[in-house]
Amino acid sequence: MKLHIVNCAPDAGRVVQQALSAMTTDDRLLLIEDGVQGALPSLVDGFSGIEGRLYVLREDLEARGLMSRHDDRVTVVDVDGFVTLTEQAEQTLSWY
Amino acid sequence: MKLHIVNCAPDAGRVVQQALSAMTTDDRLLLIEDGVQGALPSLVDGFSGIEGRLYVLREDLEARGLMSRHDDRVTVVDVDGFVTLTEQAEQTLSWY
Amino acid sequence: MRYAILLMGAPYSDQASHSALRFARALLARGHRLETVFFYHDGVYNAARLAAPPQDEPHLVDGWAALNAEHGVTLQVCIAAALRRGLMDEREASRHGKSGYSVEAPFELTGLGQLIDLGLQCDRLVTFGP
Amino acid sequence: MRYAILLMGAPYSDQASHSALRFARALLARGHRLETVFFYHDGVYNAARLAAPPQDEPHLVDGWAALNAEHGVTLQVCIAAALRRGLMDEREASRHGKSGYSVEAPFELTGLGQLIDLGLQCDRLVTFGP
Amino acid sequence: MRDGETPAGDLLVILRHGSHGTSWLREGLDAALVGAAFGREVALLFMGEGVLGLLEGQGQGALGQKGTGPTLEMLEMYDIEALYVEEQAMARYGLEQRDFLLAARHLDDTAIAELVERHALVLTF
Amino acid sequence: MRDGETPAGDLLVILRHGSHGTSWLREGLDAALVGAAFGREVALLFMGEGVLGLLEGQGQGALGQKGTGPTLEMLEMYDIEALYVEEQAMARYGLEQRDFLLAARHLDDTAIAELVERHALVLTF
Repeated sequence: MKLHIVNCAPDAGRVVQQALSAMTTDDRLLLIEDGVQGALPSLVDGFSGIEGRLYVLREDLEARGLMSRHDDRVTVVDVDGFVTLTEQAEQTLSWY
Repeated sequence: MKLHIVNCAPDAGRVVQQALSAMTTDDRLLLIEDGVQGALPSLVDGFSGIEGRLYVLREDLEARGLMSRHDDRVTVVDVDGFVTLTEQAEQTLSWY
Repeated sequence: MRYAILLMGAPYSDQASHSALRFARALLARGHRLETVFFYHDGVYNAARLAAPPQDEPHLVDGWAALNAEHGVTLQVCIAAALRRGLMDEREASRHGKSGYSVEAPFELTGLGQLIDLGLQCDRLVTFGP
Repeated sequence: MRYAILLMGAPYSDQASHSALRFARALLARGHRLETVFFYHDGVYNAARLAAPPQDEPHLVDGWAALNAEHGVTLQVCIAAALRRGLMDEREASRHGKSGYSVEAPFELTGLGQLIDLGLQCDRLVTFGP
Repeated sequence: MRDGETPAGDLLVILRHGSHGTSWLREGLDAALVGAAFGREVALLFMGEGVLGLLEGQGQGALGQKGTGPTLEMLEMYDIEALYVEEQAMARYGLEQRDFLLAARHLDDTAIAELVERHALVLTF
Repeated sequence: MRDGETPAGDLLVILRHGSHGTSWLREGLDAALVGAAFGREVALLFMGEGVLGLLEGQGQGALGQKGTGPTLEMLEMYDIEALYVEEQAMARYGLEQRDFLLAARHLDDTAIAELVERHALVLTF
């Protein structure tokens, strides 16, 4: 299992699509920085197919005023949870 | 009349759409740098509505091996033509 | 006509600096006047005096300096953007109690107000972003 | 576990450097070892010794130096990426016949081979891009 | 407010990025504030991701980086009252006026092109 | 070449940018060459805009900047023979194998995920 990390907004090009196409069915995806925009209810459909394997970084949601606005289907983790996700994965790939 | 300058690939986010939405019906659009990808026949439809007002920079096409591959509906100008376009426009806006 | 250029891309990382320098030379060749190149955002890195690109690549810092020497183009670097990024001239270095400096003439550190003035007073302001 | 971080974003311009520093502190707090932070692409600008951000903003260069002092994390800067961008230590400056220098310890200039080694020898390599 | 009331101005700053991810929003706002401090008539257009920069409830970054909230609150002090936001982007992010720190006029594409047309200098960030 | 023949390797470098616009392609290729020079088994995947980096007929930049053509020609010298290209991106840009400087295996999304899976270290540029 690998952890894919996306730091780009869904609107910032085809980065999300690239990450998704490189994922196997047990890989996980973590949204950080401007990537957390993808957790908004109006944009989360862009991640359909990886339900239960989609994570978002709490600190970056909070800094952007998005903490109470994210979709329930996304799992919120803090930076310690980010470290845990990297422990559990064999490898991490970053998409920026 | 204003000259809008786009240096981003069509795939690099919503930059092209932003430029188009800020254009009036006599404004012109010049593609430079990675923006010249937009002159490819498979992508030029993204600029429908500004036929005759779409330009692309020759030097940047050439450097990328795209000189003979661009769509005929795009006008090719060299860097002197770029300067001329800025002379003719009242103002330039850059979208990056 | 009187032109100004606003450059916001880092050298080598993006084409912006190359595009801006190419455009500058073309407009000068056509007889226009280039008042100033204003460096903002990562464009300020163009002023790094210790830049040492490989010999077979264009040397951007020298390219800008040549525009100044040959055509009197002023090279204005936004001071707030520069200090954050480790770019300071001797005067700022001494003000900050640091030894050494990373920016030298003909580049000059200046405020953002200069950019607004240029934009409103020159006939054309052309922006090159990253 | 043994971690390494690859940082490719410029300080202040992108969040990458802040994210990387925050992640570094979190993994160290959980008892992992952070071998090295490797700076590549615009990440090399994190090594600019003259960086002077406003007092109420995080000082990234000092943040990296603190990781080195407190946890022995090595700070490796890709030399090819650095020289192009005006970042050189005293030794490279004298080799290039320049006065002054823009990079100092604990940052060290090194080759890209180090990055490949880190990636293959550490348990985890985490990349922070611009 | 109706569109027709918008006056012609000196400087329009277009903000296309939110807080924290990059320095663009801060650097664009700095340009706007400086323009106003120099006595220019300044307008702001929040476009694309830039609309997120208007959100209420933004905080500091994880290392204590300042957000842009305090700067936005300075706009009134500098007499920057012409604030515009791209309607289409609001819809895309599922946002409404009550989500924003400041009141801004909503513009469709045609109105955006007209706004740009009315300004002598337009800077995009 | 059939997919099933692809061996597991040490390092996969994913290239997502073309020449000239940014330094990513060059810096990614440098990482691949260094990996190979250190005796590692290296594969390259051209993805998204990166497929344009494979185009024949690329030239110098307007100020004489080197393109990446010469570097691509060095790949064989360094024994980097595992070259892959994203099929979907080729279609998007209207390109075919004969447009490319080098022969590369075409991969769909499933094959890309499998390629990534087979490598101990993946670097994205």
